[in-house]
Amino acid sequence: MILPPNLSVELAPNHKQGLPLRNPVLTASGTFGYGTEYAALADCQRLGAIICKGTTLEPREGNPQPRLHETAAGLLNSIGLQNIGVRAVVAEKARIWAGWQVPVLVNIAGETVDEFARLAETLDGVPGVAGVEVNISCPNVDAGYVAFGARPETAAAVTRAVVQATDLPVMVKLSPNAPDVVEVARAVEAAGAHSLSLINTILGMAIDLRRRRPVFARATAGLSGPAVKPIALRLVYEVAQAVRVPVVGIGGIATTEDALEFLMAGATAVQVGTASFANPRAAADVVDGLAAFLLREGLQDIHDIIGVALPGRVPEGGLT
Amino acid sequence: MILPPNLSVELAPNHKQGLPLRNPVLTASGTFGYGTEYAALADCQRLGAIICKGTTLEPREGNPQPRLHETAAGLLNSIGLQNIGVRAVVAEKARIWAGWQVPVLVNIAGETVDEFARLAETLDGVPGVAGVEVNISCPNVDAGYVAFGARPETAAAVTRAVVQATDLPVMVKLSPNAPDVVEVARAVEAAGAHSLSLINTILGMAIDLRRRRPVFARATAGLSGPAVKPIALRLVYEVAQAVRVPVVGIGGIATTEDALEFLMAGATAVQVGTASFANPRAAADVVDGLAAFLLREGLQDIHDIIGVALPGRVPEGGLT
Amino acid sequence: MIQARFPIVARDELAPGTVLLRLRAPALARAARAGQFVHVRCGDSHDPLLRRPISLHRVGVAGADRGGLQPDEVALLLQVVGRGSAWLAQRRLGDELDVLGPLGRGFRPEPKAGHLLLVGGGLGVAPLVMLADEAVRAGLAVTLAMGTRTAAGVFPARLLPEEVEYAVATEDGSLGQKGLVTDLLPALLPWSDQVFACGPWPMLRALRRLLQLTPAKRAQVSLEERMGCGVGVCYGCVVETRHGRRRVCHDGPVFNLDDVVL
Amino acid sequence: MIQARFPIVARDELAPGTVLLRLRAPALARAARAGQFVHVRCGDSHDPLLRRPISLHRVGVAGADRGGLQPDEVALLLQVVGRGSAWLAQRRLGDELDVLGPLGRGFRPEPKAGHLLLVGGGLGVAPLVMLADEAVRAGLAVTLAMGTRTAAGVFPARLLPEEVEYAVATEDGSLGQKGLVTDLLPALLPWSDQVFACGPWPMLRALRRLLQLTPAKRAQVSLEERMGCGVGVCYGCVVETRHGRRRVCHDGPVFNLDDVVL
Ligand SMILES: Cc1cc2nc3c(=O)[nH]c(=O)nc-3n(C[C@H](O)[C@H](O)[C@H](O)COP(=O)(O)OP(=O)(O)OC[C@H]3O[C@@H](n4cnc5c(N)ncnc54)[C@H](O)[C@@H]3O)c2cc1C
Ligand SMILES: Cc1cc2nc3c(=O)[nH]c(=O)nc-3n(C[C@H](O)[C@H](O)[C@H](O)COP(=O)(O)OP(=O)(O)OC[C@H]3O[C@@H](n4cnc5c(N)ncnc54)[C@H](O)[C@@H]3O)c2cc1C
Ligand SMILES: Cc1cc2nc3c(=O)[nH]c(=O)nc-3n(C[C@H](O)[C@H](O)[C@H](O)COP(=O)(O)O)c2cc1C
Ligand SMILES: Cc1cc2nc3c(=O)[nH]c(=O)nc-3n(C[C@H](O)[C@H](O)[C@H](O)COP(=O)(O)O)c2cc1C
Ligand code: FES
Ligand code: FES
Repeated sequence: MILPPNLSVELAPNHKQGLPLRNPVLTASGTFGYGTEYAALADCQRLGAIICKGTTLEPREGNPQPRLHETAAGLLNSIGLQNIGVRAVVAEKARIWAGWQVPVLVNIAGETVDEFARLAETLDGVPGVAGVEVNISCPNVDAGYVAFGARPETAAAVTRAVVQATDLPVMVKLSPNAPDVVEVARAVEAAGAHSLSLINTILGMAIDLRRRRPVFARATAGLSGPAVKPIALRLVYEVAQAVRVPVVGIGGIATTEDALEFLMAGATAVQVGTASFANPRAAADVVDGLAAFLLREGLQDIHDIIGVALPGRVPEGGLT
Repeated sequence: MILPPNLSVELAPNHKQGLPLRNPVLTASGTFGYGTEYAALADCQRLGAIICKGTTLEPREGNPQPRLHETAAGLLNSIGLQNIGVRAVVAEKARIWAGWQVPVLVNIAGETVDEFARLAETLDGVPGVAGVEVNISCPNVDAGYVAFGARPETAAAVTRAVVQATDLPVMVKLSPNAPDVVEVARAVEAAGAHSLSLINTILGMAIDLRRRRPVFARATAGLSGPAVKPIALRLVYEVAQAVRVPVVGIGGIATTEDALEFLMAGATAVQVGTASFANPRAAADVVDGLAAFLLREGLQDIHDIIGVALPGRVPEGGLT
Repeated sequence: MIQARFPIVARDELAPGTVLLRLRAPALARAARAGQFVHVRCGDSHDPLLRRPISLHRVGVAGADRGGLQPDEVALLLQVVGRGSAWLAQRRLGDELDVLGPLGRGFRPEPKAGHLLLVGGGLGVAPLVMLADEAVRAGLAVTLAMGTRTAAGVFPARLLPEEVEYAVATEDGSLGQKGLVTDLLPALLPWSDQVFACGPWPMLRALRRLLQLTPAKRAQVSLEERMGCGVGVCYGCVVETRHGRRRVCHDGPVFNLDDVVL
Repeated sequence: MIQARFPIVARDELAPGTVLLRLRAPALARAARAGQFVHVRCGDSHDPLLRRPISLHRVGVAGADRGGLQPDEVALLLQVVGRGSAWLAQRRLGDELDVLGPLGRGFRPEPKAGHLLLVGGGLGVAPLVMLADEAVRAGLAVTLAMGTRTAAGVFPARLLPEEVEYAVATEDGSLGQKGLVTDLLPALLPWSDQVFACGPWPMLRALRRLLQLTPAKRAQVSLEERMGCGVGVCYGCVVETRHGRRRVCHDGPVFNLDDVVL
């Protein structure tokens, strides 16, 4: 009898309850709303977890148009964290999530360390909220935000404040725009993060030839999508070697093959972002694809491939 | 009578002879060989300039296979500077270039500051060599190379040595992998560079799922092609605001529209790289396209669009 | 909301760069309402990356002639403006399109409205034809006013239900009245109970100015914005409304004209 | 070397996933030599980004039957292995391919060679057929040995010039001799003056071992490597040779077997 392969992973081994997921496929913040919008179409309940839109203390209107610009295999966005605010998340969304099988993590963004702490506090103990992802890296809002993710000290300060403010598992999301991502990762781990996710969008730009001006009012915007995958993969590979907490890979993941690359490069789980826009079932397809891959390769457990491509690891069954 | 628009630019205004080009379209090092290979096909003589393959003191065999890996709208390469060495360049190639209309710059890469200086010295006064581009940023060779481009001090040291060793105009090519590209740019300018070019490839990675190992022996490789354009454009925009010497934009340029974005973002000229592989006439097409654009917009001079999208510039005739 | 591949069963070039596609798409045809749209993949690769929003132009209904559409068929009216629309326009019979839809909130005629005035600027006519189809079937009176630059862009009268009163304006006077579509409205507005419009912003602004003179008339407009997801998750497609920034794909594309900050 | 778009004038599916395309490409047909290749764009977008190298399989010549090829036509034999080849195989009659070529150094029969032995592993047969065409036309004797996994992959005998002696091996024995193509060689080598081979590395290694027993026989092999530019500028496609790392696209694809480090 062939047992179905085990896809489950633990994203907060150092947390008292842990954050066990049925499979390592999450949806990335800002690309899957509150999980409710796609619910009819993609079977969200089968995913490892859903991460909701970046949430601030007060509702935000975000940036003016234009907010999106397509590039070759990529997307520049300057949404500016438009969201309904944490109170509405607790009152309207968490209530729905509480009835779901799939865990939902709330992505939080503050302008000060204290705001991060208050966000975490507000979410603490709310039924339907399985954890927080701390966005210290959104490039589309004013200086305060991006600065946290850029330097190890500020990133650590935010992490410490959030971990102290909540009993929930804390995933910290890193910015690829930091001068030294690995240093930030180490600092965030030392400050108590239960897991790290990366990457957020990469600073990019486009010019509107007709107006002869940057497309975006803020000039720069955040690049995501398949275009960034090689860069994201390199950063995950570097960070996975530098920390012991689970690393969640993000950046251009659209297919099972993409997800496998991140897992082999040391990610314990992955998030599917921009790819959902072209294929709302992308994340669910990856869940199926990972199971099929393990079966085909005669592997029992997703951990058999996690990190196999890291230096010094001998790939079991891999053809070398 | 409508005069043909003036496309000519000067890439070394602070140099005694200068480096005047007929138009602002160059080919990027490593993607156009020695100019001879495509000569039959693309009319190289119509280009602004050609930059030859990265050249070292001794011939190099480069890295083992695999050397190339295609990604979404991008290319990872790990050539490792295979080249015929500077003596062969002088003896075999410069002789050909000397008969050409189009100026050729030699891209040089050394392992020590002294090697850079000796390369520059060797090329000094060689007929057919119009200038040097100093590659302080190749990510595919051992530590020594990449380190120069990563920090302002080392980048400045290389620049100073090269400027002292030759009377040729010196363009310094920046790495996007430096923690602070703008700081490096400022340091290189202060050290006497006549112009700056950016970007070289971005560190990226891919995993070979069959072998469960990084595709490349060195694990990471350099990402180029349309995928990186938004990132390159953002860096050019930032550097153009920080320095006074001409900036040459590189990264994913495949069409006239791409080139226009870089010019408006502050580049005085552009280099076409990976795009030549799909379309060997890409650079020549951009020359034609720029002329057509100026005509259509009723502009006389390419300088009418250079930098118009920088902050504080009022776009002349641009619809705002 | 469904996502599926539907085959192209007819393709008609109405004018250079304007293509009418018919898809056999039963599930879509059943669910679709006038004013909704579909989000269509343009290629199999990551470039272009995003789907493109296209209005539902018509759906076939048994026993009703809707420009020759069979039941189970859905029609899209396309204008080539860039890479995505060019790719779509180049598809051939039998090719399948990857379609996500129906999406958004459509037109909502008021129950007491007996005479609808539809105002289309250029390709803005696309979703209005489906509204006309439905209104005629419900026994309402329909006037469609359409304006374009030149005769080639005018939606062919032969494709409209014959019950529809059709008024045309072209900027160059090559067909119908010379001028803008909004020049037609003073004569038509008095007879209408409710107005539905789709077209460029200047047209919508002109419409609002006209309606300010007859404040009792209510108008709904279908708006366009660049889209990412098409389903409300990315907040890429917002427009300014009096209630804040609203998503065209989710809260629209049809809005009350009064609510929109033009 | 030219770069141009050439129309597909015939398309034939020889086996599942194996497609024979004929292009009308006069300029290419005139310049092409056996063993050279073309670099073909696979799509209009940036994804996939790179061209794909495909051997020249045949060129039409007035007065010679080359599998039905008209003069001015060029044939490519394709096997679907990934996205680029799948895109190419899906093209239809009348579609144009963006082709760069002819590229590389082809096969170089020695002037005194009277009997050529061609050895093809799988789709490695593609460039050998053009060599067979030319050799037959020059009055040389030609033996073609081909091996594949199963009968479906065997190049159809009816498409070869009838002067060619054709020997086939399949791994499953479904056609010809059961075994590998190299198992056929001991019987064929003695009669040949020069050997030309194209196929997977293990086949080339086996060939070298066989030739070491008869050192007088010279062999040329056509090699494959991932390509960027296809014209020698990027140094992406190098193979190890006794003279250092050499570019398959520029110094090859045909190398002397003795020079190659296998
Ligand atoms: C709800 C909705 C319904 C629509 N219905 C239809 C329809 O029925 N038929 C139809 O043909 N089109 C319709 N459109 C428009 C259609 O989506 C666009 O024309 C298409 O997305 C353009 O894609 P492209 O790749 O062809 O052009 P691109 O290459 O993406 O763009 C071409 C040029 O047009 C500009 N452009 C295109 N769209 C916009 C925009 N929204 N805002 C600003 N600039 C823009 C670009 O900047 C560029 O200059 C609809 C749009 C929306 C939002
Ligand atoms: C000189 C030359 C002549 C050729 N002639 C022909 C021909 O006549 N007919 C024909 O069908 N093919 C020919 N090929 C092979 C053809 O170029 C490849 O099959 C094609 O590039 C694959 O592209 P793809 O997008 O379909 O596959 P991809 O999606 O790029 O690759 C599919 C799979 O195959 C693997 N792969 C493909 N090519 C290589 C390689 N070179 N090295 C290692 N792994 C590889 C990839 O890693 C991947 O797993 C030739 C190649 C060369 C270099
Ligand atoms: C439209 C859009 C909105 C996003 N909003 C957020 C956000 O609110 N919070 C956050 O942490 N990341 C946000 N991201 C970043 C994604 O979660 C993800 O890190 C990034 O897009 C890279 O992954 P991808 O290439 O798979 O999209 C957003 C991305 C996009 C495209
Ligand atoms: C195959 C390849 C080889 C390259 N070799 C060199 C080199 O020798 N020296 C150098 O400075 N840059 C080299 N580059 C970098 C390019 O010159 C250019 O900076 C980079 O590719 C980004 O531009 P693109 O996106 O237009 O290709 C190489 C790039 C490629 C793809
Ligand atoms: S397109 Fe994503 S919210 Fe409307
Ligand atoms: S493919 Fe570029 S050198 Fe051969």
